[in-house]
Amino acid sequence: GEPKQGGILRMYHRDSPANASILEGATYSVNVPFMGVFNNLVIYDQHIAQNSPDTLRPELAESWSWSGDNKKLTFKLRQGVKWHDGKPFTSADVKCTFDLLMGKSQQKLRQNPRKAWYSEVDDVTPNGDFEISFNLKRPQPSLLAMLASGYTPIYPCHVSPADMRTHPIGTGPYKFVEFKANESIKLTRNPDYWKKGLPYLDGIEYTIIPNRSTAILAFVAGKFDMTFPTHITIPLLKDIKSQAPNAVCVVEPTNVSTNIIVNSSSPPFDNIDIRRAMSLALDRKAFVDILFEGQADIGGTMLPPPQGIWGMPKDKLQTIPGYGPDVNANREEAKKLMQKAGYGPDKHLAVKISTRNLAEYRDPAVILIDQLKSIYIDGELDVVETANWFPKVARKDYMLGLNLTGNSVDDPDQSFYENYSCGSERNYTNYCNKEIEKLFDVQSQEIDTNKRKQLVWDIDKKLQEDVARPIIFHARAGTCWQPYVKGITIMSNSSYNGFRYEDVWLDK
Amino acid sequence: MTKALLEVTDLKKHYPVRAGVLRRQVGTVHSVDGVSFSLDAGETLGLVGESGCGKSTVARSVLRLVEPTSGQIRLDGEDITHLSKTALRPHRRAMQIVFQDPFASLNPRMTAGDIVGEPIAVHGLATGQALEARVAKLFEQVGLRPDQMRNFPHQFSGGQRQRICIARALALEPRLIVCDEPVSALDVSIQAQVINLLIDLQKQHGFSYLFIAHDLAVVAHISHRVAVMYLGRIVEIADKDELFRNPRHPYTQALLASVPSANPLAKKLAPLVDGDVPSPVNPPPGCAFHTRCRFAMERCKTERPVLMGDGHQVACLLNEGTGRPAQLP
Amino acid sequence: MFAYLVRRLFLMLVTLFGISIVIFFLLRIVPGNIVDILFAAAGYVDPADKVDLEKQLGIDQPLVVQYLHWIGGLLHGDLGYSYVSEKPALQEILPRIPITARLAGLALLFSASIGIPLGVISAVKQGSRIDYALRVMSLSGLSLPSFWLGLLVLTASVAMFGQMPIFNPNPQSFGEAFATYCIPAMVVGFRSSALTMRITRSSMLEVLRQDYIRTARAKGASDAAVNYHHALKNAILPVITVIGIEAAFLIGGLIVTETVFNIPGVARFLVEAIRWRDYPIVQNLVMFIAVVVVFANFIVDMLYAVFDPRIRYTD
Amino acid sequence: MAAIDFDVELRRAGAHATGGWRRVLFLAQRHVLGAAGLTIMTVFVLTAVFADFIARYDPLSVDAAHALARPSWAHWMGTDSFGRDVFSRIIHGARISLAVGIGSTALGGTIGVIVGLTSGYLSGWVDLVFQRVSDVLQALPLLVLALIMTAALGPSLPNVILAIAIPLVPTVSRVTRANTLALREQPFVEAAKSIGMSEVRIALRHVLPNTLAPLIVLATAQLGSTILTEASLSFLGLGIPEPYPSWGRMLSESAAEYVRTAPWLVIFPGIAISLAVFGANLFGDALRDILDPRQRG
Amino acid sequence: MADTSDLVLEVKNLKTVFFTNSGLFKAVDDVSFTVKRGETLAIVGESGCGKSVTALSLMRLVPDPPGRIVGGSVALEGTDLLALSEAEMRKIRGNRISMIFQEPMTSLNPVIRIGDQIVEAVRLHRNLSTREANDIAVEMLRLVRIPEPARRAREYPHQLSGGMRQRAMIAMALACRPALLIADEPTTALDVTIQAQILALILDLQKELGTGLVLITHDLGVVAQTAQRVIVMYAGRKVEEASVESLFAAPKHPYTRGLMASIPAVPAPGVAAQERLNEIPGTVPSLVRLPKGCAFAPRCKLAVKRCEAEYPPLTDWGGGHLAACWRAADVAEVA
Ligand SMILES: Nc1ncnc2c1ncn2[C@@H]1O[C@H](COP(=O)(O)OP(=O)(O)OP(=O)(O)O)[C@@H](O)[C@H]1O
Ligand SMILES: Nc1ncnc2c1ncn2[C@@H]1O[C@H](COP(=O)(O)OP(=O)(O)OP(=O)(O)O)[C@@H](O)[C@H]1O
Ligand SMILES: [Mg+2]
Ligand SMILES: [Mg+2]
Repeated sequence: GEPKQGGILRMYHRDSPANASILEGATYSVNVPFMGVFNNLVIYDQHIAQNSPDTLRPELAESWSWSGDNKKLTFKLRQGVKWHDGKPFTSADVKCTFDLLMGKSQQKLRQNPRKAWYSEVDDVTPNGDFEISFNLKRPQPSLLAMLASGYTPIYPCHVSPADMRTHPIGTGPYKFVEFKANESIKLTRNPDYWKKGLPYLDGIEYTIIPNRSTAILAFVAGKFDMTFPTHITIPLLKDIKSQAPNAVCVVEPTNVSTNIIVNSSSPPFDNIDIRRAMSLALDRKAFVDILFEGQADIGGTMLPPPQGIWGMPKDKLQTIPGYGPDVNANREEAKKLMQKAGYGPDKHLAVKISTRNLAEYRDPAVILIDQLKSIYIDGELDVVETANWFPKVARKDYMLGLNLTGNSVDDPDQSFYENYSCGSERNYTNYCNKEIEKLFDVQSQEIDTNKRKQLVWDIDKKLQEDVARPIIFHARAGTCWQPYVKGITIMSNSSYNGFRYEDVWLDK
Repeated sequence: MTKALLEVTDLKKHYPVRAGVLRRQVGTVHSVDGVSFSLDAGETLGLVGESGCGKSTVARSVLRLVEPTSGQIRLDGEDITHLSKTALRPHRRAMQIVFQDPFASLNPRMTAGDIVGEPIAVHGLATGQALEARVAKLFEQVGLRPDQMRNFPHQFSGGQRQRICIARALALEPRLIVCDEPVSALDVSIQAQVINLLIDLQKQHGFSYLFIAHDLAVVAHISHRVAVMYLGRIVEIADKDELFRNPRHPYTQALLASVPSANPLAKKLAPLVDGDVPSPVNPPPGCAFHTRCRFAMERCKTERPVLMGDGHQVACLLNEGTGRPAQLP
Repeated sequence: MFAYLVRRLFLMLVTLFGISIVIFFLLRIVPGNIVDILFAAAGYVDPADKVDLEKQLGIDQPLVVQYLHWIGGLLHGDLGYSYVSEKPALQEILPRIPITARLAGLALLFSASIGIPLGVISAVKQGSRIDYALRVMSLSGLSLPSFWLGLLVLTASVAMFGQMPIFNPNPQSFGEAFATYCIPAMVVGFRSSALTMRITRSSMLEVLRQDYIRTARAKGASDAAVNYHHALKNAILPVITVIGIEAAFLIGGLIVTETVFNIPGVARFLVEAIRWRDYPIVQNLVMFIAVVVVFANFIVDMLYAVFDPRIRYTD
Repeated sequence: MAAIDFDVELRRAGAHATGGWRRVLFLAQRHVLGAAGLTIMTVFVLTAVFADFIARYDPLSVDAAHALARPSWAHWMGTDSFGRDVFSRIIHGARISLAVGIGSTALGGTIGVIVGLTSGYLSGWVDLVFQRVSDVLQALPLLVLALIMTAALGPSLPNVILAIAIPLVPTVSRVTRANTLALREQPFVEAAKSIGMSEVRIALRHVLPNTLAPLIVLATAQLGSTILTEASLSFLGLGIPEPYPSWGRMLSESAAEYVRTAPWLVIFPGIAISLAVFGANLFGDALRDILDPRQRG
Repeated sequence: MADTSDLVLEVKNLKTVFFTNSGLFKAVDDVSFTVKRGETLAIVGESGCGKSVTALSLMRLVPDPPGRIVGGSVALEGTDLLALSEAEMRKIRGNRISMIFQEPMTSLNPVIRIGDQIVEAVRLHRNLSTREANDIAVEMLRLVRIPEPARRAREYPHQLSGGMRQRAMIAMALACRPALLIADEPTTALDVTIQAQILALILDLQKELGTGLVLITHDLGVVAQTAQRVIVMYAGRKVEEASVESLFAAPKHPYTRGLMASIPAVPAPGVAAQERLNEIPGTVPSLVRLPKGCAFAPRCKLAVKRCEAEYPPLTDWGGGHLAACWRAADVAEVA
């Protein structure tokens, strides 16, 4: 029916975000509640599940255009937009935002996790109040993908980054009211929103409930209109369905891959044979069956199709060692490799598998250990507190690590450069292959999407064959809402987008 | 005159009473407040007095189980008041103690044999078979069967337990045994057994007893000399016969009069004193007994009498100089 | 009495001082700090940023300096700023206190009002069926993990009423207020009522053996008078101590219960703060808990004096 | 006056129960609950010791094909989401719980006894310092302290044991100290002094053995509470980590996800924990009654 | 026992046992005695011979379990106490029959004011206002010669010395002017000088109120100075009963005789002290494994075969001097 005005959308939040500043955040815990406070220059269409170059929509920018050499991207900005504190929005704000992100401004973000996204951007120059250009070092068509991410809101120039952490000001449909750590987050309708008539809701309230069972019980009991997005595991989904049969639930990939980081700089995994054997021994289907009751995807680095845009097609995928359907054959081969390396039924290889102390990490690790048993590897789980995990990984103080890699946009540039380029901070394994690195640049500059796909598939395949960072699976998760909640779309290839909620309404 | 085995001179033991923020001392328990006496070899000195007058404190101080505040304790002429723990160890063999409560005096988790053998083992006097034999002999000496060595204290009766205590005290062949009310907790029929045992042992070994009791009759029976204590001081000390025949201190007299006679025809109970024993924290000035004394004079409230006399010593102003007993009206 | 109070206060300060040292240094030997955690979320560590941030938060300074800074601030009522929310720590802690206090108070009340009478009954009827039943009941209470009990209550209430007693900061009706505080308080109190009952029982049994109970009977006093007037008056003393100690234990129990019932009190906040290594919050919160516990002990001692005339804190 | 059956009364009082076994049997009859507790504890200990023989599956072995199987003949208590046999996990979990319970109680107890004995025996400033330290430890609720400790040490079996043990120290040391102070005044200790025994020897030979009874009672009670503490820590994400089949984690994790869909995952670990704690407490209670002579009727 | 109307208490064949895990304790075995108005009856015997249990049986306060009165009758002013219901008995306790216990330190409730404890005793049996009862309490405290009774009434037991507490106990016991007062070792825990004061006080009050008194003690000296008649108990049985004079002049039971001989005497002027005391060999037998015959036989110098086989009946040896001994006639000769 026709959207109705009014009502407060009540959701629970899975945990208390560190602060309210999306630019500094690196988890969708910040992203979800505060995306509605802001606007981007461009954004993926919030009602199309798959984020793709075809679904880019203007937002604070009215339009954009590339220069002939594809090295300059110019945006025409919307006029008459006001910040929540009443100040007008201009190109200066955009410049400020990107200077901040590129680390060029006086004021600094406390953390700047996505600085690398703009490594090809030379500078950002305003032309008058309502036009702005990004000058690139080389063509990078996927820059738009980054700009359209939920992680790229435009910040006001006149509010300091520190204030943005505690009281964010944006141009978006909802105004920030309060954020009580561990308790609640409240947003209220922005009556002066530049999109006339929006938003429909009077506000959004998040109650922070870290204990999953309590949260879900509360949803079932009708205390909430919606669960935290992509927070419901597959087993729990059944539970919700059985208790609240009317609830609408969707399951989508989160574009988070579960992978193994291998410390190839010290024994035993400096031996490529053992690395190969390990990747051959993986029974990916078993992981998916156990953890997702079959509802997760097997793929390479890029999220597999159809939800993923860049993932390898199935037939190509199966040509990669270890991805073949015959697990036993793979394991036989793996055993041979192990024997070659000097291990066998009488001489097992003892391995420590480190991972974070969170169920999403621990559970696959438990299965991994079980599977490695079949190729003479005795795994022992080493559970690490969150605070110590990255320092430990950075010190290379591990043999195998079970890791989750979240891709904030479904784009190879983000994924490849971040995780596989030599010297990248997030390339935990220090995998470094100069030839592949050249290919990264080639695909990045390719304008033609189809050609680029071919390039990406080849790269992806090569990465898997190198056992750079064996991907086990791409997770999926569920989101549920009460039937009267309308206008929600869960993105199918990104869990960092789709929370603007400006045209969500309650049919009550 | 032979040198005394034990000589106690002006022994004082004060316990601080602390209070206040800094646990400053605000008062003193004058548990023992200047006690002097001597004890010859083979002699028994009885010590009587009411509860809390400091008898046990004297006993413990003599054995250096508590550190005296001041004064001197000489054993065989040697001053042991300030000896270090190690220096004291050889002297420990010379003096032993038997306590009142035969139940609490024995470690419930050790066998009787172990208890009696422990002193011997500690001083390394014997081990193994030899130790066993010595313990068996001690058992026989105190009238216990050697086969009872393997029993635990709770398997013995009160009198038997006290015998174990005595055997333990004898183990080191001491010359002085301090008996702190050794029979108070026992039944009369058993009490007689223990007293007889103590007397017999003294005859055999010739050691000295410092014998503490609150029962005058018992003290009278076993002692050669008797000292009467009141609130931390000795008020009268004399040969037994002299003391009982001729008590001079009003307190001694009251004490004697309070003992009910086992003769129904003798005089009926006639308490000679009123009221309770004052607290040793703030003992009355002057003569500590003046608050209950029927003969109290004005002087008694301020002047503190000292032990005077030859042989029969009394600390009472009434007696001063006269050498005569306090007069009953 | 006054001197005693001053002395007690002095000892309490010594204890609190000790706690401040323990908690301060314990926290610092915990590997990883807020900076690590912030970067962990980002999935990488930029060493330069890290140094900057550490400097900004002052955790690059020598520990002693940090400690003195903290204590100095504490004495001026300045608890510092939360690393996470960047708000004044006081502002974060203060509003949560009444919630936990109410919960703890109700739990104690529940525990005492159930535990003491049942304990008395069980002692008086020692060896009877009622005694056995009560003892088994109380022991089962002690054997249930409290989060499990909490979840059961929640699950059952959703299953039975389609409703759940989740925390409501502004209860509108009595029913809501009841659900908000009483149900969680009962879950916490259930366990401690079992403890209270046990201690009441054994304390009563002890007292019932005393000579003065026989004296009371010899006077011709009735069973009720003997049990409640003569015995309970004496038996209540150890019970008070245990309830006092329970007050400290309650905070432990509340951590779990606040988590299960999603109550934004200090106990759960503490866990979160520990997880985030939010030193200013953890330190100050632990100090606050310690102050409460130390004071609870103090109150218990005072109550002792009220109930037991033999105890007069005169020294 | 009603006729009194002397035999029945005497039997009730346990007069026939002389000598070892009959006495034990009598005590078991007299303290039915305690006997039940002891039985539970014994079963629990035997289970832990012989876990390898009792368990029918490898508790860590994952089996995708049989995930979340209902209790059946093949899997008596069903399987968990990994297809691991719950029965085998519970059997092996007894080892963990026992390790946590006995480990932390023994560790905390030993340290507590040493501290309490030293403190009570030496008095003076040593005592003062120990007293203040235990004040400090006692002012922090057990769970809070354990929480910070596990956070500090990281979640591993030894660390969890240590984290639970440390908060026990003040309780044990207080009890020991109080007993020591009382025993020091006992004539048998004075007698030991008077024969020239060294203080250390007195402490070990005369004082310590006589403080053991209350400590044993305390320990049995603590045993239960340590198991519960571990469960709570697990619930808060700081308990014994995978792959050890800790009851606490089995319960707390499945309680979140499977209460309704796979209740056996919740029921059996829950029963295991409660039963173990219950048994320890029952036994501890009876032990106290038996060891405390004043309780004897 | 001519004038039965004068009898306050008549105990017949009282039997009290304890069922314990080491067996059946016949704590009181077939004990009979009477107490007349104003008379003092002393019960003596060594520890564990059943004195306190006898007293508690009279009050019907034997702890059950493990204790039980299994036979006999206790008639107080003609009423059989053992036949009364518990509620009826409560009306009598503290009213017609009162008891003072051995331990003044622990027998008063530490958390209730002295005055209030007496008030309670009064108000349980007399319909009085608190105020009136209060006055009586203060009056009683004055009667037992506690200085400043009004102030002391407002104090707690710990604020009083041992002697004063025992006085307060006496005041409480006598508050309702009972017909019978049982004093179970009322002075054992006190110093000799205080003991003398308390005993004198009890006797004074007894005379004043005409109360019958059962005085339990192990001190023969106390018996000699206070009682008119004496019962000697050994291992739960009455072994001898006589007037004080008769008993001390010529005990008929070897146990009594041994007891007297084993007590050291304060040396009187001119009397030479004996070197050794006469001791009774052996120990008191356990109440569980009592021999079939005379319980004293194993320790008795006079024991003959018959003593071990047959329990001697209580026999009157003239002038109401009862003794349970086969060889009572020979006792005088031996020692
Ligand atoms: N350790 C101590 N600290 C403080 N005061 C003490 C200590 N030991 C004894 N006193 C006090 O010293 C006084 C004398 O005590 P002591 O035990 O020597 O008396 P006693 O004559 O043996 O009494 P009793 O006949 O009751 O055994 C008492 O008032 C007692 O309270
Ligand atoms: N509660 C009880 N349980 C078991 N046996 C008891 C109990 N009370 C008394 N007895 C037994 O009854 C016997 C008589 O005890 P009672 O207290 O009457 O002795 P007593 O003559 O008063 O001794 P004392 O002089 O020590 O007070 C004792 O041998 C004791 O073992
Ligand atoms: Mg003494
Ligand atoms: Mg008695």
